Amino acid sequence: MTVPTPAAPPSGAEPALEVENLSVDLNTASGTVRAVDGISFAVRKGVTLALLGESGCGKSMTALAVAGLLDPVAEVAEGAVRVGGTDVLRLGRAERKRLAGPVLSIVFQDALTALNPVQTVGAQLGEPFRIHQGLSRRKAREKAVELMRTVGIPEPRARARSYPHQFSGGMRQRLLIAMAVALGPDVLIADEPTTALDVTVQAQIMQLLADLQAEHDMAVVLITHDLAVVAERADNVAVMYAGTVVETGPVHEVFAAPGHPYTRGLLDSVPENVDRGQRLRSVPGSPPELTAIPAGCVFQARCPMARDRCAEERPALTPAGPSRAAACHFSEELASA
Amino acid sequence: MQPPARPPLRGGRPRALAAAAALVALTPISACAVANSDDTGTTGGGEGTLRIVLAQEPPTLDPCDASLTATGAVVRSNISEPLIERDPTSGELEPLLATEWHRTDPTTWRLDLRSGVTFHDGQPFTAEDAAFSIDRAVHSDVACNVDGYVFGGTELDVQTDGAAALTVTTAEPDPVLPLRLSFIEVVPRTTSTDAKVRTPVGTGPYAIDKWETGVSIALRRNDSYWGDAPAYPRARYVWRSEPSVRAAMIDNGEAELSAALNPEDATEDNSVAYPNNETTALRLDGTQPPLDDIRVRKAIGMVIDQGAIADVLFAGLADPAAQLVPDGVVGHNADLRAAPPDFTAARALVADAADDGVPTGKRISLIARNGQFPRVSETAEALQYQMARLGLNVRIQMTDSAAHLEYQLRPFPKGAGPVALLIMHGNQTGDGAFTTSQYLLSDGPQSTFGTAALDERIAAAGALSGDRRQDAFAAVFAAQNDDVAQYVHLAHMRGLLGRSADVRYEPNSATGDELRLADVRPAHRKGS
Amino acid sequence: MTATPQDPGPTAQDPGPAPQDPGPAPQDPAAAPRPAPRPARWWTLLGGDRFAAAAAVVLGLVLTAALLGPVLLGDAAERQDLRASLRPPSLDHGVLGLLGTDVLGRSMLARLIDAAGTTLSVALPAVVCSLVIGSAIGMWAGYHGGLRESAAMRVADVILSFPSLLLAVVALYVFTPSVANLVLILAITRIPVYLRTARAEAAELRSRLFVDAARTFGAGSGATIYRHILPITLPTLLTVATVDFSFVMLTESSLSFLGIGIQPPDVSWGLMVAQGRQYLQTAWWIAVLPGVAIVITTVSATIIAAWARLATDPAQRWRLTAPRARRARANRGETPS
Amino acid sequence: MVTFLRKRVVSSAIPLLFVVFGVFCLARLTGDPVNLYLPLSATPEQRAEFAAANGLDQPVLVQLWDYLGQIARLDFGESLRTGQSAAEMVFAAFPATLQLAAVTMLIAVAGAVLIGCAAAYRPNSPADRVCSFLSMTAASIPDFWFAIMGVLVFGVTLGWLPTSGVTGGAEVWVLPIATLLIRPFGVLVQVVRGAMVAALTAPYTRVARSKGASEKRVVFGHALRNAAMPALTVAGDLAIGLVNGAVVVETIFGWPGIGKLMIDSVLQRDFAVLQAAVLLTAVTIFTLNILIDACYALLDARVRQAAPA
Repeated sequence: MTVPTPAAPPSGAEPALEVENLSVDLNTASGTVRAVDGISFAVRKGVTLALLGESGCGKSMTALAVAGLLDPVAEVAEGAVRVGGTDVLRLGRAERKRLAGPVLSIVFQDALTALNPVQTVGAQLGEPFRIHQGLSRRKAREKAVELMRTVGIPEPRARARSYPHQFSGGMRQRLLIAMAVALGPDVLIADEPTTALDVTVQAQIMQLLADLQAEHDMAVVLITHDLAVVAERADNVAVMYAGTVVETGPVHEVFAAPGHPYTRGLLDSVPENVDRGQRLRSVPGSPPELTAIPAGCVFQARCPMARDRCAEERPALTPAGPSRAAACHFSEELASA
Repeated sequence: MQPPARPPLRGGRPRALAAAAALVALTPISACAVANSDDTGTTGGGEGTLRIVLAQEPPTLDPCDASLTATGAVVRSNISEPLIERDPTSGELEPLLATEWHRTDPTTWRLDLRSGVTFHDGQPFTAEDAAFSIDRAVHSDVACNVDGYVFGGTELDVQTDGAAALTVTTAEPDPVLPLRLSFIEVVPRTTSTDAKVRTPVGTGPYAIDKWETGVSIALRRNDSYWGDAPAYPRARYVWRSEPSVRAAMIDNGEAELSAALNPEDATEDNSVAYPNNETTALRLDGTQPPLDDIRVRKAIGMVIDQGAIADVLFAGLADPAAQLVPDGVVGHNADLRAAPPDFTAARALVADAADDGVPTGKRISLIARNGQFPRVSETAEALQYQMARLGLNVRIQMTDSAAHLEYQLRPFPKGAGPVALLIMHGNQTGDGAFTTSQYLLSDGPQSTFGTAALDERIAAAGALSGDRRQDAFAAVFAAQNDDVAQYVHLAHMRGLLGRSADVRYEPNSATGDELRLADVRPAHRKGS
Repeated sequence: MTATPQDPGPTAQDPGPAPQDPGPAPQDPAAAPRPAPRPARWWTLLGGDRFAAAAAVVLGLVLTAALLGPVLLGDAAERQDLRASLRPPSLDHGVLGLLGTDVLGRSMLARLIDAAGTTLSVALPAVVCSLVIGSAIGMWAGYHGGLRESAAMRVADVILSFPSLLLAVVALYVFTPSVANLVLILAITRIPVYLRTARAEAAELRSRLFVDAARTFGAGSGATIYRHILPITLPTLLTVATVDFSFVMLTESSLSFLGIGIQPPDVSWGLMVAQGRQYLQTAWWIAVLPGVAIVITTVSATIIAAWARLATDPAQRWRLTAPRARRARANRGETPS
Repeated sequence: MVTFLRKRVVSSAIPLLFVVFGVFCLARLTGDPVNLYLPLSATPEQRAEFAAANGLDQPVLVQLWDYLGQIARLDFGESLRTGQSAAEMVFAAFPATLQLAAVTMLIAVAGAVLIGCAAAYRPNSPADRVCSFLSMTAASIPDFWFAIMGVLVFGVTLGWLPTSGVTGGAEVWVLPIATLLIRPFGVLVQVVRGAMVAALTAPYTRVARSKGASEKRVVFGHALRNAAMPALTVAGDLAIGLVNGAVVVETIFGWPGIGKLMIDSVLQRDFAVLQAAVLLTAVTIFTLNILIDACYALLDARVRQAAPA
């Protein structure tokens, strides 16, 4: 497993994106529940942070909260999201929109529905230029063609007049990425960018992201459930469970010696980490309903190591070493096991 | 109603094409002007215009169709005039374009005509025009409605006698020929005998100014009219089929006069009631069991509560009836009165009939026409309910005019089963002969059955005149009730004429058929 | 390395709050391998939406009235009393006089209940017939395309071009007037609506992959339509049907206005409005009460249909939660279980 | 596009023949006009003569054949009722209906787009609830009831508007259009709202926002165009309904349109006029459908590339 070394850039002291104690509430029929509960992380330019977790753990909601794209039923309850030092949650709508694209950008999964079916891809790719640079339709189109060439779409000039449904899945994902990096943002959030693609295409897309990251010196937040992608493409990882971050740290350290039983469980469920002939283990049970988060540790119901203390006291995310942290009362015990 | 010569309107195709082209060209840009609309102000009247709202647009304005209600309301005595007119109140015949008439021998009548009368187009009125008008109505290919209506199969021969006199000869002696002639409107001899005319010329106090199809008919005063000049220089007819809208137009000052209002919408300010000579009745088909049993027919007559129907359903604008003609028509029998309902006796009659094997449970169709008179369907429901109380199986069937006519006229539809038809009869002529020959003769066009005895009495009465005629027809009506009972009479109706406070006009029994604009005067405070 | 077993399959939908919906009903299907924690409790959702709950109650009442009315009322709806004509609503004349009487002295309350049955027995079969026939032809046409599609569409055009009132006159004056004939006419005239909707949806689905897949596996066209096209088209068709429900009632009423609708002594709400229109100034209750009955029934049906569409669509279900938006926030982890 | 249009026009010919055939036969099913046009006391001979003069004594198939021949010569016959050319009567009445329908649809579509978008922007907010409730109510009010109430309230009680008629300025349009508008408007608001809610929560809308697009751009540039398809379908059906069904409004307000002409000719068994009226509305409806399909193709490339039906 090759892990890219997190090369701290010169301006590295200041993180490009810093999320602090972010909580998101969801309003449901049976009351308000907390979907994201006080999570924190930071990414510097040129660095990739993976948000790893099962579906429903709040990682996509975190991404939407950071990008300011939450649906009306969800709202940020507390916390700060600092992009280049500015807390975007305190900004007005218009100011925030000015940042969307040139500073902070997001790539969604399922590129078929993420592209507008009734507009040509040229128009959609040119839109950021029209919005933020006030370019004419024609000039925006030129820029779009350029972008398409950058992300490796053959015959970009002709295909700019095509519609999304006329592209393959991989090509559509390329278009989506092209749109996101059009204005060279400082921070790029990639929300499951390869979920809907087959494996060979996945690799191409991840490579494209890496190339673009290098080119634009972007901070990338990679949201995924795929341990392999994390291992290959991310510098740091934040493992999320039931709306909280349970462990953070450099990927190679965390994967080598997980400090949280949940991380451990995830790693054990991957075939390559299991000896031949041994049964594949998965984490037993399912995550708690958000309406029924227990008082103590969120993972206690599925934890092989759960004890009385876990039911009473929620473990805080405590540093374990210079760059790592885990939210488990017994993380040291786990590390030594 | 085309003459046999098939293509009478040879401009049809090019005009249609032009219309199509115009339509295509105009539609997108003309969204602010309705086709056919004119620009005579918001209410379409203007100073000195009398505005009348009818229930429907007249299908034609040809004077020979004046017996159609909507046509007559516009044409009769306004645009064209007959030789003789019948005073609706007294029932007497009055001179109009004919000044005098008398019988020269049993089959010949001679009429002296008024001189100094001109048509709207300036032609003088002569005996030739009068002869032409009679001939056109009775003999031409125009299929005049009045022909069958008053003349039936009567043979007529019309001769002019100089410019100012006319003789009419009939094959059989006809004591009421002048009355028949009062239905013929006089038109100039230049009028088409092939087709109906759209904008007729007459001698009346008003002439047609403009007929905008679907929108309105405008009349202007005929300044060379031979009689008294009418008060209003212009008149304008529009039509709305919804009675509440007609009432609203009077209330809102959009019209001065309106045809038939509903009692619910009528107030003292917007309407006036008048006897309209119409009588409602239920005609029982005496050829089909169980209605072929007179006990069943009489039982129905006994159970129907005419008083309650007249008071409640007709809102008091009707009197319970016991015969087909109202007071004022020759033959009206003042002794016949609607009896209060007698449920027990009626029930006994039906039980009696049932005991004799009459299939009283057989389904009877109670057929009425939508729009026949206000609250017609409620009336049908009331009749159905009251008949059902006798144990009869009655089902209501509401129809439109065409379907209703199928049941009303011979030959009757086959296989319809026993039918109780709700009819409304209006005797416009004032003579019982018209009613009896249509409704009571065994083979009368609108009669399902009869008796030989009654047929003889009707024939005998028709040849009489004066008081004897009155008594004979009165006896006929009494006999129908006692011996035939084809009809269960409901009520003599009164109409409601919409009338704004701005005009003075007293409706009479003929108002429904002819609305004389010349009789309408502004009220003391000048109309707005 | 591949994905962990709990993760969404390649067709996973929108990463927004939808799949993370913590509502009490079953979770999104992406998490299907997990055992559903609780049975579907639609009544809970219904209870959570006050409007939908009220609508359900109204519809329940109408249905009960239609079914039980004739039994409970006896001949109360037919009983005439000309002396009791046009009594306004009052408490003085017992239950039956509660809503006043019509011109024949019949109880308005009894007639409204009686009319509910007729109204529904016209509207429901008409809607169902046109829905079934129109959708079947439409999906068949859209699925096959080509000549069959063109032919079906032209048939729809022909039906649309026929004035329904001509059909109504024919049915009334030529055949015996009956509820069945009226249903037939209304059904025929509404078929094109479903035909066109179903065709459009089927034509779009035809091109989608999974139908192709089904086809290559040798499934017959009927089976493919039933299994793959119908489930996706149905929600739209049902929504159209609800809107049509009111349309059919109103058309029936308009036909009564023109004298060619339901014939007395049968009574429907539409006929009552049509007959009552002449009393608007003197006896408002005759036209207004049945009009209100039409309005609240159709509005309730529309609300329920909209609700059902959301409640059965996992990606949309969270929307049902919105009206409770600003509830007191639950503290972290202390939401009652 | 040109081939598409040509194909559609050609493929409409046979269905139009079916319409002619169907109306012809249905009309004759409604019974004999003879009684209506002759006085009650007309003799059987007179009736037979009238029937022969109007070709009504022939077998229906012969009549149909003659009629088809007439149509081929663009001769639509004469009205039994008025003696006028049927084509002339129909063409005189049609613009009134078309104008009414066009203005109504314009207002309905424009209003529904504005209100539907506004309601969909904050789904389930109090404002949205109110909009939805009012639009549903509007869609279920019987039109004649609304018309008569309008006449009584605005015409009589308040005196603001003329009760009916077509003569006058803009004010005569208000009540007929309001009556005609109420249902299409209610339905369209719901449809636009539903489609917009779906479009505004679609991923591509989120993508547009992530590009920093203004809300105006998101709503009108991205979502509305997607929502236009279902709205267009429904608007097309409603427009067809208006062309075919302005009967009630025309009857109440005395509007000289084709709906009134049609019901009158049905009730008067005026076959030539009925046939001409139905044929003209059928042609209009076919044209409308072709236009709607063309709009689809303009709006959505997927439709454009699929073989046009």
